[in-house]
Formats: sequence, C-alpha cells, structure tokens
Amino acid sequence: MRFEVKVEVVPRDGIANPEGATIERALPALGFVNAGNVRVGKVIQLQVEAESAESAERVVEDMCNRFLSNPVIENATVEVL
Amino acid sequence: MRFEVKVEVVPRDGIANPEGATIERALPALGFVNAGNVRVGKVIQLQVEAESAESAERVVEDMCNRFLSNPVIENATVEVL
Amino acid sequence: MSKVIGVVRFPGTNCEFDTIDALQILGAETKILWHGDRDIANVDSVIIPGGFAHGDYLRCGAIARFSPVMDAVKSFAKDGGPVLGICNGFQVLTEAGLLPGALQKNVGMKFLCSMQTLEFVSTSNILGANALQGDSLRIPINHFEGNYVCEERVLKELEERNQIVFRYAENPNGSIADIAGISNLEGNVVGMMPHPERATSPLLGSTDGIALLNSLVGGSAAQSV
Amino acid sequence: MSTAPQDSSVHRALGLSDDEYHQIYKLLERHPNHLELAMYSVMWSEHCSYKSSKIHLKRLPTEAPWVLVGPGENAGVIDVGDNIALAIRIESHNHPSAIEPYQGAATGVGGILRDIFTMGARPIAVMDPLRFGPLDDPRSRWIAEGVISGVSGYGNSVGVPTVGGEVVFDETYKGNPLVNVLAMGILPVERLVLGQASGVDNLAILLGASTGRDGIGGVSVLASAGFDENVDDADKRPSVQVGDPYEEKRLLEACLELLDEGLVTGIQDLGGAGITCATSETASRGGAGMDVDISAIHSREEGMEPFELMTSESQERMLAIVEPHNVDRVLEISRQWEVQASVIGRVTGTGQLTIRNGLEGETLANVRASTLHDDAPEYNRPLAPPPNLAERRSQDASQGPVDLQSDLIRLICDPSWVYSQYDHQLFLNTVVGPGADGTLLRLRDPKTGRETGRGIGLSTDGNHRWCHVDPRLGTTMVVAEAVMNIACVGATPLAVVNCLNFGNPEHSEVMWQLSEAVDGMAAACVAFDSPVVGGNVSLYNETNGHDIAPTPVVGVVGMHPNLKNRPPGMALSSGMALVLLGNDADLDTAMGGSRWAWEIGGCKDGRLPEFDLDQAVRTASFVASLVQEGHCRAVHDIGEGGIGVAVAEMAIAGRIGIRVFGYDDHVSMFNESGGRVLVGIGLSEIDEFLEKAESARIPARKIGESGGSVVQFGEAEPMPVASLETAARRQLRDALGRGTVNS
Ligand SMILES: Nc1ncnc2c1ncn2[C@@H]1O[C@H](COP(=O)(O)OP(=O)(O)O)[C@@H](O)[C@H]1O
Ligand SMILES: [Mg+2]
Repeated sequence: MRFEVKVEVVPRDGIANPEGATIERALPALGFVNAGNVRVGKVIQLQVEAESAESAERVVEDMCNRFLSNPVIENATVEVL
Repeated sequence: MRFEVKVEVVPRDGIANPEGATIERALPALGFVNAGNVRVGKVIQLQVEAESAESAERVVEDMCNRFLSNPVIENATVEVL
Repeated sequence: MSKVIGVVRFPGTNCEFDTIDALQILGAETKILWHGDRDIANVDSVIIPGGFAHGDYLRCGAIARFSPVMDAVKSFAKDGGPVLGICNGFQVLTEAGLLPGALQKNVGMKFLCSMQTLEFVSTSNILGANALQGDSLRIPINHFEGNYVCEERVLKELEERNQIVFRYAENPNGSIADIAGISNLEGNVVGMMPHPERATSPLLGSTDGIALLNSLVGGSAAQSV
Repeated sequence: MSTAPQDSSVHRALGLSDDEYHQIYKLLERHPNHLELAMYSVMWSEHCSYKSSKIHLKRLPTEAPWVLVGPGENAGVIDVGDNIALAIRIESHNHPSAIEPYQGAATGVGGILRDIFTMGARPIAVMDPLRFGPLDDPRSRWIAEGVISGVSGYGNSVGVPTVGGEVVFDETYKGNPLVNVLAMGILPVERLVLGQASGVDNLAILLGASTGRDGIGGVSVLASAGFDENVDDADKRPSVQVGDPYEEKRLLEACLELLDEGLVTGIQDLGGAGITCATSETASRGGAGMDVDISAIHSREEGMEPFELMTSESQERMLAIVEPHNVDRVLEISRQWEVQASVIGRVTGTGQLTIRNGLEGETLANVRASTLHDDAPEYNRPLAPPPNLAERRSQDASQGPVDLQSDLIRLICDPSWVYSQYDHQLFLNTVVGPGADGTLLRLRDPKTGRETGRGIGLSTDGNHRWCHVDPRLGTTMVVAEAVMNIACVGATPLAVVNCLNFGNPEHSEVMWQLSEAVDGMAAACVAFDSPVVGGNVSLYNETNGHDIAPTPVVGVVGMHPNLKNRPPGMALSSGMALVLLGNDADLDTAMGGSRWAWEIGGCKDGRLPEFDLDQAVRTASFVASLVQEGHCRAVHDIGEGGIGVAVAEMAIAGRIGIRVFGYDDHVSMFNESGGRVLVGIGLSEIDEFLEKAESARIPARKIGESGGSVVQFGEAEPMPVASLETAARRQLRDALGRGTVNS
C-alpha cells in the first residue's frame, strides 16, 4: 500500500535558529507586533510503499535518523497521513 | 491570550521542487527503494497574542500572504495548536 | 618525492580545481577522487574542497556523506591519514561524524563572501607545521552555513584538548566561540570554513593560505601531534 | 479555402495579429493547425524575434578583426590572443523577477550561463546590474531582497563567481524592476561551437531537466487559448519557473565534457520558446531540417499536450546535435553526471521542422524551420520625441533645497551589502572584485590554467536619469562611463554587450528613445573601437501604463596587457595630490540628469552637460596606461553624485581625510559631467604628471591634497571620514533590514 507521510524537522530547543530570529526581527516594522518566538524548520512530504501504516512510519523514522535530520541540531517528527 | 501557531509553506502543485527531487534520487543509495514523490517545504512555528483562536489564525494568514510565502509558487496552511 | 594529495569531487563541488591549482604551485601532485570511487589508494592526504556537493540540498553535506568515496576517506582518517575539509568539506566532515558539531545558517541569514582575519589557535594538527600558535592570518570566507554549533560539553572538550584550530578576529556568522576551524582529537582531521586556496597569490590580495597548504604538501610527518 | 482563419480569437489570444496570421498562411500555403500556431506565436513574439527593435539594432557596429562571433548567436565571442577566446552576453529577466523575485533572478542567472557554455566556453564570471523601486517602498524592498538572494543562491551554488554589477533604486522601477545578468566564459579558440544542426541523420539529444508546464509559451494566454475547454484547470496555468543550480552545474560539466571530447557538432540552450526555438534555430542555422519525436521528451508531468512540450520553458535543458556513432558515449557521460538525456530528433535534408508522435509516427506539425526564425515579421514602429521636449530641456535642474552635508550623505551608498552575498572569488581570477570601478580578472589559459600575464577588465553600467533627459547623449555617456571604469583597473575596451530595457514599443516616444539610444551607443562604440557583440532587448517595461525611464545597460570587456601588480584602486593615502582629469561642466546645464537633481532638487529634466567624446577616448587610454605602468597611487572615475561622491568614496576607501580646493557648492560638487577621472599622485610628482597629461591633450589640474581625518570641500563644513563611512555602510543594510512585504 501507498502511504502519504509527512516529516517535520525543526531546530532543537537550545539551538539558535537564525531563520526564525530574522523573521521575528522584521515583524514589528510590518505591523505585526503581537507575534514572537518564531522557529523555522523543514517539512518533507513523501510517499512510501509499505504493508501497513506502522511499517511506513518505521521506515520513515529510520530515514529521519539516518538522513533527513541531523540530531546534533534538529528534532524530527513523523506523521502518516 | 497566547496561541501557538504552525504554518506550513509548500511548493504549489506543478511547481518544480529541486530539493525534493534531489533527495528522492539519493534515497535508493541509502537502501530506501520504496519511497517517492518527495517535496520539501518550510514549517514556521510562532506564538501570537490574540483575543481568540480565530483572530490568531487571521493574523497569521495575513502574515503568510504578505510576508511568509509567495502565493505565486507556494501554498501556505495555518494551524492554531 | 612530492606528496600526492587526493581532492574529492562530488557533483556540485566547485573549488576542486582552485585547490588543485594552489597545491600544484606548491609542488604537490594531485589526484581527483570521484565521489563514486571506493578506492583512494596511493594518496598521502585528502582534501574535501568547497562547493555545493549534491546542491547542498536537505543539509550541506547530508547527501555527500553517503558517497562511496566517504567510506574510504573514513578508514583513511581512522588510520591516521591527513584529511582537510574546506568550507563545504568541513560540513561534509561533520555530517560524516569525522568531526563533532554542525554548521548551520549564518546569523545574518545571508551568504557571506569576504576577507577575514583568523587567529591560529592550535597548531597541533596537520595544518600547523609552518605556523606558530597565535599567528594572525588573512583568509577569505565564502559560505551561508558557517555558523558552528555544538553542545556545551563538546565545546569544553574542544577547548581543553586543543582542537580549536582557528578563531575569527571578528565573528562574521555567529559561530560559537568564534570558531572558524577545528580538528579531531588526533589532529589528523581538520575542518575549516575559510578558503586557504583563495589566499595563495599576491594578485589575489593574500598569501596567508600558502603556509597552511604547504604543511600538507611538504609537511613533515603528517601527525605532528 | 479562405485565407481567414475559422476562428480569429485563437491567434489573437496567442498574441499574433491578423496580419501575422495571414503571413503564416502565405508561408504554409494553408491554415496552420493549433500546434503550428503555438510555435509561430512563441517564435514570433517580441522576445524571440526582436520584431520591433531589429530595424534599429542594425545600426550598431558589430565588426572588428578580433570578433569571432557577433550578435545573433547565443553569445558574442572575441579572440583575446594566446589561442584564447571569451564568450560574453547579457540578458534581462525583468518580468519574472517582478512576480517571484528569488526564482526570477535565479533563472535569469541560469539562462545566461547556458548561453555561454553553449558556445563551448566555461563561464567564469557573472555581473548583475539591478534596478529596483525606492527603498522606502516595502514591496520594492521585497523584490530587491529576493532578487539579490536569488542571484546569490543560484550563482554561488552553480559555481560561477558574481564579480560585479550595479544596484540602483528609483521610483521609475516601482512595480517593474530591471534584473539584467551578464555572463562571460573562456574557451580555447578551437573549441568554439555554434548552435547549428547539420549532417543528415545526425541525432538531436535533449539533455538536462525534464520538461514540465513551466512558463508555457512564456505567454499566459497560451494555455487558455481554446486548446482546452477547461480554462480554469489550475494545472494548465503557466507556472513560475524554479531554478535548480545543482541541475545546471551537472549539465554544465557534462556539456563541457562532451565538447572536450568533440562529441557534438552543434549545441543550443533552451530558453524562451523552449524546444521549438532550439530545434528550429539549430536547423535553420545549419540549413537543415529536423524531425522531432514528441513522445521521446522526458517530461515531469503526466498528460502534457504537444504544444506544452514544444513551448515549455523549463529550465536547465540543452539540445545537442550528435553523430549517430557518438550517441552511446554522449549518453554515458550524461549518466556519469546524473544528467537525463533523450534522443528526441533527427536532422533531415528537407528544411522542414516536423513534429511527430514517434519518430516514424503521426505528423503533428510540419513547417519550414527557417520560417519560424528568419521570416518573423519586422516592424518599423512609429517613433516621435515627446511633444514637450523643448520645454523639458529648458528647465533649470540646479534648483532646490541645498544642504551639502546631508545631500552628500544621501548620495553615498556602499553596495557591499549586496556583493558580499556573492561568491566573487571562485576560480582564483579576481584581482579586483566588486566594490571598485571596474572588475579585473586574471586571464589564464583555459586548458592549462597557466597565467598569461594579462587581465580582463569588465564593467556594467546604465543611467536612466541621463537617458531620460537625452537618450542619445545619455547612452553615449553610459558607454563612456563603463570604459572609464575598466580604464581605472588598467584595461582598454575590446567589445560591448547591451541590454536595452525600455517601455512599451507601441508608444512612439518609447521607440524614439530606443532609436536615439542605439545611435548614441553606436557613436560611442565607434569612438572606443569596441563593437557590439551581443545583447538583448526588453520591452514592455511599464506599470499601469507608465513606461520606465529608458535604461540601456551596457557591459564592456577590455584587456589589461601586462598584469604584474594589483591596480592602485581608489583608496587615498596620506600625502597625495588629487588631480582632476577632464573638464568642469558648464554651470548652466551642469545638473541635468544628475542624481542630485532627481532625488534632492526634484527636477528630472533640463539638459545634459556637454560631453566631449574624443576627449573621453583619450582620457580612458591615458588612465589605463597610468594604471598599467603604476604611475599613479589612486584612481577613481567620476560618476553618479559627481566629484562630491567620488572624493568621499576615495577618502572612505583609504580611511583618510582630504582637503579639496573649491567645489563647495552643490552644482560643482554634484554635477555628473562625463569623462572625468580623479587621480592620486605623490605630492612631488605633480608637475611631471601635469605635463604628461598636457602632452596627451587632457585637461588636468590639482584640486586637493589628502591628509587628516576629515573631508572638506572649499569653505564648506568639514565631514569626518568615519561618519561618512558609517553612513555609506548603513544605507542598504538599514533599509533592507527593515522588513519587506510582497503586496
Ligand atoms: N548588484 C551588484 N552586484 C555585484 N557588484 C555590485 C553590485 N552593485 C554594485 N556592485 C559593485 O560595486 C562597485 C560600485 O558600483 P557602482 O557605484 O555602480 O560603480 P560605478 O559608479 O563606478 O559604475 C562596482 O565594483 C560594482 O561592480
Ligand atoms: Mg566608477
């Protein structure tokens, strides 16, 4: 079966996130005064052929650990849609 | 009130996604043969001060259209957590 | 006999010939190591040059680290062989686990190409043969992801074990502790963001890269630790 | 059969006029089918056919003994000796950049690079003359920031240094930025290949990215032109092209390897009009025909229609013409570089471009290849100067509120915020990079990498203010400025490329501007003995019916014959006499077209200061030889912002003060009279220097002495160099750091 899977890769807590910080700095000048704590990460959508949703999830989790994210700076979450 | 909001910005259908395509080409060499259709986008997490969840959503949607994404090539979805 | 230096080429690498030009002027023999090759026999040291291996997609070095040549580079390094990663090469070395930490986007969220002043902090590594601790070098940087990060504990180790090779005089990218380059514990693997090959001719504005490359080319025993 | 089409709305929706339809009918001796009509519409578009400008471009000088390839090919090529040739070209990507700045600029860089490696040259330099709306407009900032990031993102990654350019902000570009990109490449003369298909039975191989529905026809009307009932189908809407520098890098390396091994007889990049353009141009240039198999095209999306495949502008693709026995090797090299390759066509002797479904399959279109290319219409559109020209020219541009200090601070701007985002050092050639007058690259042998002991000078310049006031003289002055810039790094000019950015050609005033600009450019090119070897015309630059100010942009390439030391640069050091070469302007007309008049005084008209072209020629060659021989300690030409800005820049670069004798009113300080250069000389060498200038028949006089830490013009308030430096640095950083919005 074919599963649609979504992976979110976001910077780990305690690791600075320059991309989020840059957006945050620009917000007030554009009239957005009530927003903060911006963090930017990646979302990766893919399709996996697997026996079951669980096995699709396991495959993608393995992919995350070995490839899609760098545990030194990032956390990844996997969601089968 | 303070709301945690998540924005996903992904390339529109029909728009090329070189990053996804390159990841896809790399997967087989890592032993992942059953995955395909990889698309990469951005996920932005932020906190907004607003009266209600709806108004938080509206603020962030406005932010998306004017600032966080370019509707010409990207679709953005906003989710209040 | 002149040293043979292997220069790794991934698709997307772009500083390989600059590095080779600079090395050849210093009298080295050079050899391109194609990313698909598993065999890197007969080289005295390895340089992973700058560029955008595999387009730098996903993360810099994330795809490159799986190239067949990297298996060979890893065992070469494990046996004490000198390995230098420049810029993208540094990113590949951290992804491959040959050096600790990671390189993330510059704090200013802009690519930066500019001349920098570096302090040579530790010379007990493969680049130190012709230098003194504390030397000041002018060498350009050219990167978007040069902002070195690591855990507190790792930073302490790097400092205590003399593994910080270069620091910026004026931090351009937000790197933790102004780090511009580090080595492994043994000193035979070094990664640096600045480009020594771009500082090898008076016409280009600096010759401070020569001493660094020379310690690979003519360098006495590579492990000068 | 009637000569009128059954349904006129179809060709009109494709942008073809009734006359043009009739012309197609005559060429084919029948009605075209939809696919054929689509192919004519893209090939006969303004962008591909130059139908409004061709008649004027013919007046540009294009020949010289060192010109190997002039306009008409993918890039101009000049012979620079030692068996080395340079390929050079400039193009615009204005409209795509207005909608999606990052990708618009990125694909602009990608496109111009393919023009260069198509000629067999390895691209070694990019320049990016950029023009945006005002910095206080958040959308203009969004465009500026996106474009600059796009040039950086694509150029750095593909691995070609961006070694110079321009960045200009003005109201006239609000809504319609100008994103021009120049690229230069280097090749051994014998590797020169042309975009030609010849040799019956040779095969056409499509290399690179797969074909998608990107920018179908580049003409939004195409997809909704009745080819499909389902006009709203979002999938069919032309989509913005996304650049992939990594694909381009592999394509570039693969193509250069094919050329090195002599495996191709002709090669052509795919740009506007996609496969239609590449197949018809190669065939008609080679005097041949081609059968194209549409089913062999590697595509990215399901169910693409033939017209979509034939007109898609998907990026990062090339068409190579290969003898059958070389095909296997070509495919092998492509595989090594992970570049997709498909045999999509076969050269024939018929002169026909025949589109089929399967090489022996059904015929979908069948037209003479040359008719798409050579038989495109050519218009002599009406032209007329603006009716109020005399009145405009009678205005006094020197009026307005004056505050020398704050005016100077407003006019100085350090562009390093832009170019520090570009790799400008790759290939180890950059002796003088961005931030100086001209760029200077080492010239090294493309095969051995050995130094020739010579250098290549490059500069791009444009000036919409001068060209608005007087498009003819303004354009002459623009060329002179570019030449003066490379003179300051020791180079004398060899050739010119140009990008003519103008408004709507259906406006007679715009056509007049274009015609005048061409004549002004021709005059300068003749005087500097530098033919035009290539270029690009970008029309319809308008927003809400307002045409942009005429903006011809030129790139000049020149030679430094004996490069042993770095040129002195503009930095002052202590104990220098500052000498002005050239005349001071006649005070009455001095301020016309100056930045001061436009941005501070508020007058956009008047007259340009008098300009002596012959004297500028002498001055440029005098300055180049001073630099080559090391006979000066600092040098800087005078451009935007006049002497005031030039002196401030020299002081900032050297971090030292200077006292200028006089020039303490806004007219003498900020007028932009052309052909002038400031030279720094050792105090004791001044007499000898002035004699030398005199014998070269160049007006020269000492106007200042360096020293201290302030810049002072005559009796005006002194200004600390340090605060000028801070002000210059902050301009772009502060403005562009303020946030941007895309609406
Ligand atoms: N967009 C840009 N990209 C690269 N370099 C630039 C850009 N804009 C300006 N520069 C560089 O900054 C320097 C000054 O530019 P400019 O003021 O236009 O020079 P000039 O007035 O001498 O023509 C030049 O070296 C130019 O190449
Ligand atoms: Mg200049």
